[in-house]
Amino acid sequence: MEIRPYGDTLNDGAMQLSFTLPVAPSPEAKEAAKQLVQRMGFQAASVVHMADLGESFSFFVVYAKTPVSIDYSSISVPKVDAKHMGFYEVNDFIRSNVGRKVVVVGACTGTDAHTVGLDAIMNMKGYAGEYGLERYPEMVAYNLGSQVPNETLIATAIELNADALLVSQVVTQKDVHIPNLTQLVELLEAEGLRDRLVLVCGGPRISHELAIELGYDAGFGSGTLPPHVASFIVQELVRRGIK
Amino acid sequence: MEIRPYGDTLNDGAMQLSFTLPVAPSPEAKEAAKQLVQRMGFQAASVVHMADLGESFSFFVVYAKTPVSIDYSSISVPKVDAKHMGFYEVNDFIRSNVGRKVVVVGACTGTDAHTVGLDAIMNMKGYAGEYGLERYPEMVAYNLGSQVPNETLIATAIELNADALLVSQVVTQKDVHIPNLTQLVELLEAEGLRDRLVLVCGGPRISHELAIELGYDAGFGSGTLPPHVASFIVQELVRRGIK
Amino acid sequence: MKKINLDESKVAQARQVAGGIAADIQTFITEHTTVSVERAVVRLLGIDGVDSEGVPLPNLTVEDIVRGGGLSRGAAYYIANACVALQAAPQQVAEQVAQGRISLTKLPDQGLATLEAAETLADGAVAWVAARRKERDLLLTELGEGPQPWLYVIVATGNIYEDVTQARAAARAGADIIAVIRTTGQSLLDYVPFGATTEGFGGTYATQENFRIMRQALDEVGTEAGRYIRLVNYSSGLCMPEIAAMGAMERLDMMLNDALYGILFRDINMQRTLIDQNFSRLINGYAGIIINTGEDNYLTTADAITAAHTVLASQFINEQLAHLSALPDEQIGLGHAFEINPDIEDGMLLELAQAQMARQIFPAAPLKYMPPTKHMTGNIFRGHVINSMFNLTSVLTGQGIHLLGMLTEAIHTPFLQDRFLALENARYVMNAARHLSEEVTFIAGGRVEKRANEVLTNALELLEHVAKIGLMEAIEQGLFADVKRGRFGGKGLEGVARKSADYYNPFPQRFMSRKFLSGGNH
Amino acid sequence: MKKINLDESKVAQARQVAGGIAADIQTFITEHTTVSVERAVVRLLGIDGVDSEGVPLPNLTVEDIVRGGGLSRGAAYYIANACVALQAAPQQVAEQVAQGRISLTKLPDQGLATLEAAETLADGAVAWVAARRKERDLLLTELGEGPQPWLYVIVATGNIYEDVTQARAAARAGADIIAVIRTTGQSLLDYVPFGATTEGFGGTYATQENFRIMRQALDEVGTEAGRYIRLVNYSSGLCMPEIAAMGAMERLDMMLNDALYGILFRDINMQRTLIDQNFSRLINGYAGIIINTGEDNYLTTADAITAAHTVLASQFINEQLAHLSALPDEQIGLGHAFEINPDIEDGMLLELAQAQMARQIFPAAPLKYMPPTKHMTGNIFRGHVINSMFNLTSVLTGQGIHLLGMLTEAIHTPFLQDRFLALENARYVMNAARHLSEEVTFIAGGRVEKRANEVLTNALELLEHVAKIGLMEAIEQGLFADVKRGRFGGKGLEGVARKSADYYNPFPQRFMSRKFLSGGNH
Ligand code: B12
Ligand code: B12
Ligand SMILES: Cc1ncc(COP(=O)(O)O)c(C=O)c1O
Ligand SMILES: Cc1ncc(COP(=O)(O)O)c(C=O)c1O
Repeated sequence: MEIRPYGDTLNDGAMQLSFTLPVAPSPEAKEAAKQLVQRMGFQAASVVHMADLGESFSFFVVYAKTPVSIDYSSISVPKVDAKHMGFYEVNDFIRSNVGRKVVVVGACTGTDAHTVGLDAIMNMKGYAGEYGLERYPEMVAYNLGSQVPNETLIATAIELNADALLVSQVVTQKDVHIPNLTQLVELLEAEGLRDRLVLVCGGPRISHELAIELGYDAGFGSGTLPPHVASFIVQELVRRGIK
Repeated sequence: MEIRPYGDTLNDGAMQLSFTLPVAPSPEAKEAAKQLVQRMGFQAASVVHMADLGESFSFFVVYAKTPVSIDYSSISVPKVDAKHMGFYEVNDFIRSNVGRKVVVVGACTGTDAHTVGLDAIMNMKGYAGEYGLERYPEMVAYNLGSQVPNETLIATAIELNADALLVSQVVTQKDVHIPNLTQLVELLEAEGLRDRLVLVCGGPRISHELAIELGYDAGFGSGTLPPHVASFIVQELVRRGIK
Repeated sequence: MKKINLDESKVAQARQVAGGIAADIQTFITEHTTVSVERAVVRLLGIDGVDSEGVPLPNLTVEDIVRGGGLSRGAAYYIANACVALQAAPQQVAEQVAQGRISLTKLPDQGLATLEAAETLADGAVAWVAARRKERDLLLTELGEGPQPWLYVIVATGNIYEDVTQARAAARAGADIIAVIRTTGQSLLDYVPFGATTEGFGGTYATQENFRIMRQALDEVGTEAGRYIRLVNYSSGLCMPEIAAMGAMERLDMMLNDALYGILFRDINMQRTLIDQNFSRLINGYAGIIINTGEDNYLTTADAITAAHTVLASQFINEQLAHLSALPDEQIGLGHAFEINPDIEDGMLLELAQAQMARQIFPAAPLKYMPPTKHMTGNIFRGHVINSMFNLTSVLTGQGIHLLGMLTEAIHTPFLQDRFLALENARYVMNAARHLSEEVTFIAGGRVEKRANEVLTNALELLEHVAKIGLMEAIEQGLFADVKRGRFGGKGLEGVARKSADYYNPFPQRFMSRKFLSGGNH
Repeated sequence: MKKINLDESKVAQARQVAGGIAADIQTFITEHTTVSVERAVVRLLGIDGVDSEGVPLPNLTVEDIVRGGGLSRGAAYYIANACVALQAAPQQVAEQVAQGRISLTKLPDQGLATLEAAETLADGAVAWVAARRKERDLLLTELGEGPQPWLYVIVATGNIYEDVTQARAAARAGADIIAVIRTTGQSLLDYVPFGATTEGFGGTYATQENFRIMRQALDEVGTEAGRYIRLVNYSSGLCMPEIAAMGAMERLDMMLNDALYGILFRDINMQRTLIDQNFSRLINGYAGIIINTGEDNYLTTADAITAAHTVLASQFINEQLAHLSALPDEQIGLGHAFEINPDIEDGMLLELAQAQMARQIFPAAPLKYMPPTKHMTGNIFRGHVINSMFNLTSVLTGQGIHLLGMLTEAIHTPFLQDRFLALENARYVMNAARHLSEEVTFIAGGRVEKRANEVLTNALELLEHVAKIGLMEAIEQGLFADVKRGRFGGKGLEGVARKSADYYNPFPQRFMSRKFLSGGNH
């Protein structure tokens, strides 16, 4: 099924764009905005607004139509491969399949100080009506808080005999999170710990796909709730035969 | 000079897009939005928002970077070729170069009933502090108002011995203005009147370029003021040697 | 609850003066009928469809009567007479007229039987309209409705099926009211197109079939959403009364319907429109349809600050004329608009003054508040913010019917996403400020109060002037919207006729007396 | 002018209790100094620059004193002593320390000459700061300034030159205040980087050279725009007092500067921060710099409705501590924020209540109002509308410093166009509602008034509890922002020292007495 953007008629391809060009506003600037959009392959480009941003910059709002379409049936999205379980189910699952408490260590690593997301997953009080991992009777959850160096996280994981590591990364400007997340995997591999741990990362700009690419077992984005994460961890542990 | 959109770093190519796809929201829909944008040639596409529009439609906001740039020095925009004159100058110009009153007939043609734009150019009271053509002592201006058939406009032009016709077109949905504007030119040519008249069109979606393409002498878009139009008409008359 | 102190004596005086203006013109109205009024009668009596050339049977029928010199007697007599004479239903009669097989004015008079037939047919029609009205009441009780201000959006794709998709999506996103905008120019057609249509510019043809299709879609989505969704169209233009009749039969809920709009903005002859509005409002009133008047339009051509009083003056006139058509206040959706130049310092104070003033002067009317349009530009982001201030003003001053502003107002008729964003904007603002109107008052003697009283004073002055010279003369002089229209100019004058002594129309009396409706007004 | 009736006795009581809390902690503060306080002293005395390894000379100098066991005596004595001993300027002294050629604590005491030198150097420094302050006053008189709420935007590209472009553009688009956001993590550096920098994440390094570059750019654009443009940075983190000193010398106009923020949100040791804030505020106060406190941060981790009283309680404490540093009310930009979940019915009523309450309780303070951030999502359109309600609330309740919300808050640090759209949003709303605050009052006993008094009551209770156990204990118990911090935990405790009897710092007394400033407090 080929699909294309929709304005008010099926497949009309209508889209809204806005952007800034590093030139002062003028008829030429407006024309440049139009031609640029046409060069991108858009048709019927209409520059509906040009504003002076000062310092020789102009802002444009453009409506245009794209001839590009995509085969919707061909889209497949890698998804976290775990049955969703609730609070009680997860704890029962641990009791019957692991037989001991699961140890989870979480941190906002590197220079990241955004703890609210990780807290939402880990804290007692939980998030959006769901208890956090600290509340799970069959889990022991340690939240190391913000700005934790990867080295400290690993040392703590060893010390606490962790089953799973939860890493939060919120600041992604200039892709700062990528080297930081990569370094953790490298350090774990160097220490020979990678296979003994379920390694999970999360944050508003983290997708499962990206996580896999970087060598994590799963990635969780916006809207994640604690049981999503708990379900994955315990099933992954059992899948790997970790006892 | 190659230029490219600017987010917060020169040439970063950052752009904002929003559009609707005819599928219900889902991880696949979000991925489709991303891939679609990538297929258009964008890089680093980030789908920052997906909303359920109902009836199996989803709305997306995307930020992405374009690798496309454009040579700004190569841009040239056809412009109305007339020295800009003010109210007094135009009237003096007519006195010294035409020697009689210039007759202008204006109308919103076809089914268009948007008179405000044409009124802004023609009415006594004028617009944005500039008198309209009716106020020019050396012009005789007739405003036929709204929904005037092309045939009526031509008949009136003949009757009044018009020098210039002003046509306003505001409704452009499904390009209704194009056949209507084209038909006027064809009718004028058929009557052998085209060369005897300065033919001008205007409206918020009219550009000078489009006007030329459709066989008009000039086109005026948003922000036009009466003296812009008056300046053009009188200079064009003189250029053509119409007395 | 009164947020500003208005000079109540001036309010009363203005209402009284407007009452005089309306009464004066009503004398003229009662003496006349029009082709469109008679086509509406014919439609109510059950005639619909088109001939092989696509000409509507109501037109063919009434044209036949006109040709026979019978317009001044009214169509009801001729249709009923033919029914008796031919022992046929009205639709069959019309078909025979269409085929040129009969001429209505040439059939022999059937005496008392004709009258009886007419009354029976009329009762049937009125009972049907009453039934549809009851159906609405029932659905309203069953499904409930959103809180006021009701969120009103338009669909305007030109294609009724695409409109349905967009309307259903809008209802799911929180719309309370869907208006199907008419195609450019329909108001100047002296007939109503027929059937489901998929071709329109900037709007979709108003046809009875399109009404049906949309009504069904909205009932469905309303049931799913648990909220009755109101449907709007235009009882306006040359076919004002006919569309009222169609809407009454198809359970539309609102109609754009103004006593002066067609005259001023569509150059329809003033006699024609004034006569038409009266019968159309009789129908709307009986059908429980809320009318929306078009005072917002004054502010698209004139300045919203200097012309504010023309809006108020026109509202008073519309109100009084509506009363003369037995429209209760609850069905008089008087229009006004948020159209002050957004660059003006303290513009919001003036908007609040004008909106609150309207609210207090017409306490029972479901005021129709129109969004910024004139000052909207291609800057969709700024436009979206201006709309948020409009949304706030509306909920803060307790407006009834709230037409949503679109961020793309200056660009195109709304995309699906534009309408969604508009609804999201209004839902957020109105929910977050839901009871703000109960919390806030304006200080006595302040700018807001002064402005409201200034507008009121100017409106009263204008009304007094209009009363002196009469409404028609006032329009000839261009006192409204800066537009001058001659008494004998404009479109549609040829369709006006003076009623003869034997003029007969079984409907007005039934509508006025609220026949078949339990308990009178609603 | 009082829009809501607040229980004034509770306000007075809360202020008194907070005064007690502040006085209590002040005893502790006065007995201590820190490395950062001493580095600030060293900077004021004229030491700047870095050694061949890039280590700042102020750090090398103070470390030398620490190593020599002299911290408790204060750096001023040692620097002045070295100047006399070596017949050199402070900078030369520092260079010699950096080269390892001298050790400050090992130089022989120069007796009265040292003290004289110190006083002369201090007078020079203070006179320079006074001159910069006068320069500001002059520019303000010459250029004028925008009306309050002042529009405050951030630049955060990481590159000071790119920041300059963005700041200049913002000023042209209506910004009154530019804040250069610091790079992620700078607050935890126990030194201030040096020179012009082009590499930062989510912000740009605060360096004295960067201050200079931006100050010059803003003076230029301000002159062109005919409006003084204020410059903001962060006197916060481990280098709080040093940055205050740098800002005073480079004519910054505002500083983020909170007594508790570093403790709660950056896990800086509480003793360190409490001591540091005092000296930094002495500097800011003298330099005419408006501080911005960080109570908005409480609402990013806690709920804006249930935690509203913690904001107010903290404001009272910040105010009282600021008074103890001789900061006049006009320079105390107490922070708060518009962070209520936008989905909550009547959320605007609560926001208005909280904003108006703050306005009335701190009438002379240029309140710093922070925009919605937590509930912003990738839906830029809705976000833009939420920001418009924030803008309205601000102008309606007379806020002083208005940090603009960005439609892309949840996505990235602002693009040039995002900032422009934010300014456009605020300019429209605030202009259109410029004097609305003079028109509107809230009804007595209404939801708004009740809410304000509820928050006040809860804040008073919290303050009373804090007063009972002491501020440090309260922080240990996690009474603010749900964060528990130990008295001996966190970063920077090693930099704290008890003053000895011979502790010497020539600045506090000069700052308190407003030496060289005509007419005392501004
Ligand atoms: C609150 C906030 C702060 C607070 C943080 C307080 C705290 N203790 O966390 C304060 C004020 C301290 C702050 C500071 C800064 N911030 Co900030 N902040 C935000 C803000 C407003 C909200 C973030 C938030 O709490 N979201 C709510 C939570 C629940 O959502 P979430 O994080 O997405 O978490 C969910 C999922 O992602 C997932 N998840 C998250 N982590 C994890 C981990 C695991 C293992 C799993 C399974 C799931 C998971 O589950 C969560 C629940 O569903 C955002 C803007 C926004 N509206 O998003 C900016 C934002 C994130 N901040 C930003 C920046 C730049 C900063 C600073 C660097 C600015 C500066 N130079 O000073 C500083 C420095 C902080 C630092 N060193 O990291 C930028 C980041 C830009 C980018 N994309 O890189 C943002 C987007 C704002 C902006 N537009 O500039 N910030
Ligand atoms: C006011 C208005 C109306 C009023 C018109 C009143 C009147 N007497 O003019 C009313 C309410 C009647 C109306 C009705 C309709 N409107 Co209307 N209307 C507008 C609105 C809000 C403002 C237009 C305006 O007055 N602009 C101000 C003037 C000064 O600007 P301007 O026209 O651009 O004129 C300037 C220049 O363009 C130029 N210019 C213009 N004409 C000429 C001619 C010459 C010769 C020259 C030299 C220069 C020139 O100079 C002028 C001064 O600078 C716009 C939305 C918007 N904000 O733009 C919609 C808009 C134009 N309308 C629209 C539509 C669809 C309609 C209807 C068709 C809807 C319907 N189905 O009923 C109807 C039917 C009208 C018809 N038959 O044409 C659409 C058009 C969409 C499109 N692109 O096709 C718009 C964009 C709204 C929308 N988003 O849907 N409308
Ligand atoms: C009262 C009224 N009728 C009708 C219309 C629609 O215009 P038209 O008559 O061209 O369909 C409007 C438009 O705003 C209106 O206000
Ligand atoms: C008082 C205060 N200081 C500093 C900051 C900035 O954080 P950092 O200390 O990480 O630079 C903030 C941020 O909101 C703040 O409110």
